[in-house]
Amino acid sequence: MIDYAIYFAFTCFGAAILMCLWRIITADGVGTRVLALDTMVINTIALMILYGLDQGTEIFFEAAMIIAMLGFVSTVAYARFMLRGNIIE
Amino acid sequence: MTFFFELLITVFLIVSGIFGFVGSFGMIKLKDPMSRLHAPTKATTLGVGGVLLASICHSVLLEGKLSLHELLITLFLFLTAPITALFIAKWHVHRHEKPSDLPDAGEDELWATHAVEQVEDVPDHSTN
Amino acid sequence: MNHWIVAPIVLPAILAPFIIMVLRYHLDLQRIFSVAGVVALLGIALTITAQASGGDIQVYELGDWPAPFGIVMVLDRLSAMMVLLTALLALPIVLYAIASGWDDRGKHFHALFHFQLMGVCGAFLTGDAFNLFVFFEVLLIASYGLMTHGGGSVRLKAGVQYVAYNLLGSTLFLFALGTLYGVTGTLNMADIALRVAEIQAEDTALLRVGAVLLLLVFCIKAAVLPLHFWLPASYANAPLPVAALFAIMTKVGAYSIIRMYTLAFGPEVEATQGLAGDWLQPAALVTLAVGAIGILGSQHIARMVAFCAIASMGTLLIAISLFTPEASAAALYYVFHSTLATALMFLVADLVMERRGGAITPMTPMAQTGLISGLFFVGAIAMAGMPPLSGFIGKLLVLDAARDAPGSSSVWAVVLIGSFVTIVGLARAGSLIFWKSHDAEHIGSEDTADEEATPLPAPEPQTGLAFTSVFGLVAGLILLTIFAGPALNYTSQTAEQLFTPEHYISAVLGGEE
Amino acid sequence: MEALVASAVGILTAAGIFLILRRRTFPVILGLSLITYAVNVFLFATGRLALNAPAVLNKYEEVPYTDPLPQALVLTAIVISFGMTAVIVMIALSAYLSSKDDHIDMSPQDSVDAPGEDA
Amino acid sequence: MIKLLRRVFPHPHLTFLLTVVWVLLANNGSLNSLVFGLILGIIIPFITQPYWPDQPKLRNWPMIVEYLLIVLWDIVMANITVARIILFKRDAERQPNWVCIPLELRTPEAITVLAGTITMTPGTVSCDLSAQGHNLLVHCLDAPDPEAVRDQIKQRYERRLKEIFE
Amino acid sequence: MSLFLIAALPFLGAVFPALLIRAGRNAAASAAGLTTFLALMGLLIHIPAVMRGEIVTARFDWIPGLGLNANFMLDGLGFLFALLILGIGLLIILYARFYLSREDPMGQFYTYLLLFQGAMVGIVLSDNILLLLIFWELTSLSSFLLIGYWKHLPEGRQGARMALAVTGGGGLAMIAGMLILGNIVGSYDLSVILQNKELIQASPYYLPALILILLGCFTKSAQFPFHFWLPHAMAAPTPVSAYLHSATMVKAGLFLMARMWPVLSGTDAWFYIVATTGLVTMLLGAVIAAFKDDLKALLAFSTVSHLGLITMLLGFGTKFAAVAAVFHIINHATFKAALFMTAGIVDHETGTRDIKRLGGLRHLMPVTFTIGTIAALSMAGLPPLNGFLSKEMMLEETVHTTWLHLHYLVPGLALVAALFSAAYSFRFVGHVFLGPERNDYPAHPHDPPVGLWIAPAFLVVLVILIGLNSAAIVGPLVAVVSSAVIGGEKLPYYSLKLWHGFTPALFMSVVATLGGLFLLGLHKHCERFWNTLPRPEAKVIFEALINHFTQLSRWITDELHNGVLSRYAIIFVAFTVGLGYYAYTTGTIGVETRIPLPAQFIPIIGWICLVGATLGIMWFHRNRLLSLVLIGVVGLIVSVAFNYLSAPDLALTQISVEVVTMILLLLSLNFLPTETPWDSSAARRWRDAAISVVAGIGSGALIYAIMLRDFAFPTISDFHLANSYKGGGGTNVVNVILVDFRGFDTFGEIIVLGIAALIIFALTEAVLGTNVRGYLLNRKPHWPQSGDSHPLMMVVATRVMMPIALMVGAYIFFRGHNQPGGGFIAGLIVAIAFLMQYMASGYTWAIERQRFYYHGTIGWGVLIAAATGLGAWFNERPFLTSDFGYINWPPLEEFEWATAMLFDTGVFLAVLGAVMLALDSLSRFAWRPGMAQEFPMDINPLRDDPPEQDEEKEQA
Ligand code: NA
Ligand code: NA
Repeated sequence: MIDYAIYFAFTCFGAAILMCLWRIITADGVGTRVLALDTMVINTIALMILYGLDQGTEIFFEAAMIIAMLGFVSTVAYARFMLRGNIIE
Repeated sequence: MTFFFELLITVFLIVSGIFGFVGSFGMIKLKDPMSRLHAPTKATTLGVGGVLLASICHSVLLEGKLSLHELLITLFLFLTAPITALFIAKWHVHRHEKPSDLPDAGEDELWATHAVEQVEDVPDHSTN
Repeated sequence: MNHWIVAPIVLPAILAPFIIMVLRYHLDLQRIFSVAGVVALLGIALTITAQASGGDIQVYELGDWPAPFGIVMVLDRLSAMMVLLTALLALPIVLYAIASGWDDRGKHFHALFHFQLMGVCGAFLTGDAFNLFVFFEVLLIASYGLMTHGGGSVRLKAGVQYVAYNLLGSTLFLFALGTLYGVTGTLNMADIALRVAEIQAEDTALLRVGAVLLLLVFCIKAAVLPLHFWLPASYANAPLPVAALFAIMTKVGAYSIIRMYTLAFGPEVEATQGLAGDWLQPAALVTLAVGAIGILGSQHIARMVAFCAIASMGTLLIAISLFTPEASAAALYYVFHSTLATALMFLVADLVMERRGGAITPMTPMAQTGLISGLFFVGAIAMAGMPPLSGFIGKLLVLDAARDAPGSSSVWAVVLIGSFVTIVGLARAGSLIFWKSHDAEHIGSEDTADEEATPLPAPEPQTGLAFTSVFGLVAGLILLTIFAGPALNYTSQTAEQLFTPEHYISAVLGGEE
Repeated sequence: MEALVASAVGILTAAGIFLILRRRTFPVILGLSLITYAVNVFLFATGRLALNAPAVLNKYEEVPYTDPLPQALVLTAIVISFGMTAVIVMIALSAYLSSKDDHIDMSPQDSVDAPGEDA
Repeated sequence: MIKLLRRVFPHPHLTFLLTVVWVLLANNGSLNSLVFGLILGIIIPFITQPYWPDQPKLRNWPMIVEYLLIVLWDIVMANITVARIILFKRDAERQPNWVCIPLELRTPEAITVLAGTITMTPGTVSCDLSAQGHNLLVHCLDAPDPEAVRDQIKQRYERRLKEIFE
Repeated sequence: MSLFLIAALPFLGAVFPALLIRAGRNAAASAAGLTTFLALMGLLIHIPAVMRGEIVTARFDWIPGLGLNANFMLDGLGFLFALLILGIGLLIILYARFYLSREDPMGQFYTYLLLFQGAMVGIVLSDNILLLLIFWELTSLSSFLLIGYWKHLPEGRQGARMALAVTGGGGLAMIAGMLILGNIVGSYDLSVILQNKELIQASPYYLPALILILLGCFTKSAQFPFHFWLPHAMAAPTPVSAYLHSATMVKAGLFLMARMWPVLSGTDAWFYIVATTGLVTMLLGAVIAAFKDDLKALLAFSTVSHLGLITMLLGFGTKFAAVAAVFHIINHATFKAALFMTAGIVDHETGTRDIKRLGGLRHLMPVTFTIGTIAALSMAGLPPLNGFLSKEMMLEETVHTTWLHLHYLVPGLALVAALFSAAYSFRFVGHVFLGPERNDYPAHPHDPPVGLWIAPAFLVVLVILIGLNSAAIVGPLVAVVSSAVIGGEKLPYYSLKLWHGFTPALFMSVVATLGGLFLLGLHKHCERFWNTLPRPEAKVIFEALINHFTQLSRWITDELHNGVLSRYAIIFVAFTVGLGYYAYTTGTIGVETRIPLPAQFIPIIGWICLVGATLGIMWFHRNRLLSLVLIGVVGLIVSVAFNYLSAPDLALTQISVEVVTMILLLLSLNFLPTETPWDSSAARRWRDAAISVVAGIGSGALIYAIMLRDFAFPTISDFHLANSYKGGGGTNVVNVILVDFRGFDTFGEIIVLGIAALIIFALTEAVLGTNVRGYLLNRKPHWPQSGDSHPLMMVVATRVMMPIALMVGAYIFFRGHNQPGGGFIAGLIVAIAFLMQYMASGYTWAIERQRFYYHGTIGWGVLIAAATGLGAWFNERPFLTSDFGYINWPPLEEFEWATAMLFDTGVFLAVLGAVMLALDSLSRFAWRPGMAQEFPMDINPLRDDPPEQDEEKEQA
């Protein structure tokens, strides 16, 4: 039962990631693209945890955690670049 | 008993899947940039949250070992997601909204993003 | 175990950070320590050369892990000799850099200088292919810093090209190492040699690809056509003392070719037949030709000397590409000569440029013309391989070694015509820069192509130290000529050692074959 | 799986080289970082692919381990290429600021006496 | 005594948080990780102290718990409503809207928590502060009646946060 | 005296003048003269031995490995030339002392002159052809210096360069020839080579060797068609011309032909090449000389002509001819040197060398007149002077020579040559000394001081004495030299008497003399006719040739290295791919031995993202910000892929490196254009795309082939897996490899990182030191900036995130040895944590609260790592040997310590310092005054209107 649920979740997040990619490539403004990247990162985290759950392994945890912790830094950097040009002022 | 645990986990997973999907789908479907901004919060909250809960329950209830470190990921996401959203929102306000389009900022007159003396002869956003 | 082997690497690796941390604000102390460090390095180099000259190969197992599982440094005649050459080169150059004040035109010159030495020595000593890559990167990145030392728009532009091109090279290096590891499952050079020799005849393709990619990487460093394009602009625009130091960098490439293609992919290894022999010699001939033409065609002294470097690398690689003991002996003798001669020419070029700019056009006389023109004359003789200096002996050695080789006639033709063009080019440049200057006001009919250029304000006369260091290089060339016999004797023994790789392998792997 | 990895390496390489062949510094830098990805994956893959076999020793049971050596090599490679990227970015930026021009090409005459200008 | 404690624990809450984080990281409740986490939990605040000049005092812990529960509940509910909007509502019918929320909160930390809460509950995103920080600009995915949103936010969240922080 | 010393003395002597010149011109001159004199004495000591026909030798093994040894030998031939070189050299030194003016740097002159002298002596004494080559090229170099001695004269420089090019080039050809010769014989020692006539002439390489060697000789001796450089070398001071271009250097070629005569001569090839060249040269030189108005030019071409004569004689290949050649060498040396000095005197006294402006000097300068006349008549070949004797022998020999069965060709042409040579000799006398005295000499001519005329006078005396009684004076010498030339064989019959009866040669002489006089009479008409003839000016041609070649090579060089990096890169890629393909196809590929893993759903998703992003970058690369976003996607996928493929360490590293790189690029992009303009044509882009695709296919195919095959041998990493815990004390094998098995790599790696940071720092300093600083202060942002640069929420979030990030960093660091993580990743995480702070509250605000200095951090990192390595030395272990153990402090469970952790600390610090220093330097570009803000956040309601109870908190 859990397996099917996991596969279902796989499919959902997989689709989600593809949609994010689609957005990144087709969006009209960098703002939306950054947003899509951010969302993609979040979906990726979910996928990694899922996969760890599926395989019963822990090796995905650190990566997922680091992504969750640092992922936003680059997003903020992009946004600051758009807002101020200089990201460290 | 195990069945109920498994059921619980399954529910978490399905919920997470749905919201994860909806989150990104929103970005495709919704037209105006500001509305798109709402989408990822679902992926962040119930999307990832569901998976993490499922993972925790799985280790605690089924494997019987206390493993809560998934909570950290939740913590980080809840700390960072609002900042991301804020910045992207500020970017939209900065790029697409004139002070007149926004509700009155009360005694402060301006919203922070607009509160800046404009530098002259700066090219308007050349890119994108 | 013999800690001397690793000393040439550890010494600069400790000295440079020390300079950065403690002496960052005291240029004088930096200079003192820097020179002291080079002198110490020279001492170490002499020691290990003495140890290696006996002919037994010593191995240093880093981290006490046996080869091939850990990284080893290997001290044989070749590596010792190259380290010695590095130290010998470094001393006059660091002195010159100090005397000319170049080290004060930007930050961290001495730290980068020693890091560069560390990289070079490491590349010469290591017995591990991937560790070789690491040291390549160390010396490269240090060279990036030295090359852009002091800034200046054109120099930086040249720097971008230099870095970009070499990053491509580093990438290729990784592709090559990956392929080799993917096939042989090892990184230790001796172990690679062992396994390459034993690989089945029906599965050689991937190994060959790896081997040839590796060769290409080394050819980039050695500035073999058509992979030499990084050199002219970067050497010509680098601070010339730095360019003088870079004379050893191209030799690292040459060294690596000799090392890998005698040890692992040697002439008699079936699996890698014809990878080097087939094309390296023609390429080397073209390199020499292009170098010589460049010398004649340059309008700027630094660029001209850069082409001198290319030409000498061409000659060197002609010798290497023969892959015979006597040819390699000749090559190794020539390595010494061309390194010192190239450095000498770069330093002389700097003396000129500091006084009247580098354009090869007549100008009003500069300070100390006589002395500088004399040095230029000596350097030119060395570069063109004219007697009585070591260049002529080196050239004779190469020609003599090539005599029964296939294509010997083309080798002779290119080498001799090449030196002819070089002579003409250098004579032309010399007479324009040093003699013509005497009547710059009434330019003669000759060389209509050379337009008049305005002289730079003559700088303060150089300190004696600058000239002393240049004379040091001259002395090196003279000694290399006088003691050509012993030197050739040493290089012959070295070549002998190279062409019996069994000893190296058994020394590294503890004679397990 | 192997096909995916190999094709990915190929595509990254191709894109990287294509960008390196551009005429401005920035795309060249992008190309370099792409080709760096390519070579890192390449080097990593020479240890052959394995799922759920991290080279972290398991004291309790006999489990398969992937080849750790290429991973260590790639780690070193990543670090080094990071340093290299930082340097070339900096040099490119300095070059642009000094000449207000981000063309990566230079004319042969650029060399004439340019080194004199800074002292 | 208090001063000494302050010296040792420049940020007691932070120390606590960090220790918890460490234990979670180590993912075992062993004494080792507890001790080690505590040690680091004491050291790190010393390093980061200068970056957090004036920290607020937290009062009223029960309120904090209550607040958390409410937020969680709201998140779940909001998720469902927003999901319905995205999936089934046509863009034409949807009424996105800006809402200005006048703030009584003054403490930066408090304002941050409020804004974060608003963002994390689907359907609303806090977009900007006013020039002196007396108002919060919120964007609603679908809000026919902005006032309602504003009142709800002030009632459910800001009131409680004020009790917690100020 | 040892031959070594004789050869070395001039070189030693060369040092003194340069040093002594401070002590005055006499000191320099006498030093030069003394050394030469000593050498000469040393030579004369050997007279008895040489006259006995013995060969004096001196050998020293210099480079046995090459066969290049300092072997010298002295036989008749060598003796004769050494005598000429040193003897005439001595006279020249004396002469030059008075000739050179005050302005001329005399020290230099004598130094160069002695260098040249030494080289010449070396040539004639060498018993090793490689050694001979060295001296040979040395003469080219030193003559280059001597000809260019008067740097202010363009002719001097041109002449010098031309001489160097021609003679030096010929020398290079000769190198090849000598090497071939040496390889035929198997030795480079002359004494050995001279014993192997048959072997050499039988070898297929005889002809090439002959031609190459003769090239050297002909260029040196100015034989047609290489005669053109010699007249231009006359730009040198007259002593030089007299010495190099009449007496010595130009005879080096003759010497070598004579030296090689025993083994090379006697074949048709030799005859037709050498004799013909000599004949043509003799004729041409004589004719041209007759119409030269510059005294020195006249003498120069006459020299060319006489050299041709000697060459022709050697070319005949008969012993008698060889004797004649030797004899003429002696005679020519005497009268020609005298003539040159005379010309020099005339030039010196009258201030002109132009015959047209001279004449009637016989009364004004009687001594000079006498000397000049005698010498000239000897050159014309009039009895009883020595010139007559050797010319007789020459003519005699030509009579017996047939050229392609033509009996009258050689004698006929020789006669014409003799006629013209008589003509110009008479002209030298008639148009300079005879005729009416004039009153328009540039100076007031009179006989010079004795110092100037003593030397030529001495020579002229020789001329006469030899003429009158050659047998007694030079007979023995000629004999011994000739026998040396013909290889010690029996001498032919010859007599050096004046009168041989009425031989054909005598008639020819008479005809030549009368014809010469006749020609001189008609000189005006002939000259008019001569001037109508087209005469190719060799110098112009040569210069044009060199210039065109220079232009051509400049064009080639600049076209080839046109500074277009993309072309360099394309060549690089194409070459690499080509060779890789070649290597592959020339090998054999084994069968696939591994079953590929199934491609699951998630990897495919990832693959699609990767490909999509990559193609996106190629497509959108003009939009730089967007391409950065896409790079971010690639990085994300790659790191997740690493994780998926069991490389957690790589994943962690990749992620954190990703973030830092991104920030780096954004920081720089702030100053760069945000758009890449279109500046390459569609065709170009397609070409690039094509080559890129090929390369991509190559790399992909390569890795695919590798992945589907097993290692050909067991991989060494099995050892690492087996020993990681036992020997390294860690369960994370990757980390143990990094800090232990291959710690040396890591050591180098952190140094690379440190250097990178240093470079960035140094460049920042360099660039900000220039006017760029001003540009940066005034530059406008890319687009309007928003307000609120340090938003409240970000600041507050960072206040919590940073400590946690540090915590995570610590965690990653400590577990690294046993679990994925380690110093490098930890360093990056901590760096990013501080970076967050920078971004939140601004650079200046954060830096004020910074508690560590980056240079120091890097330095400490490297030093700690090194110290860990050195620690091993103290317990007799190699560098970087690690150690570990376990600590047990109840109630805690036992925990591990490992020196590797200390090493990892070094890594951690180095990485942290490097990243921070790099970003810090970049941030300084954006610095502008007034950016320093006192508050962490722009908006803080608490600050503006604080609630009462918070008052004191604000103050604090
Ligand atoms: Na929300
Ligand atoms: Na690690």
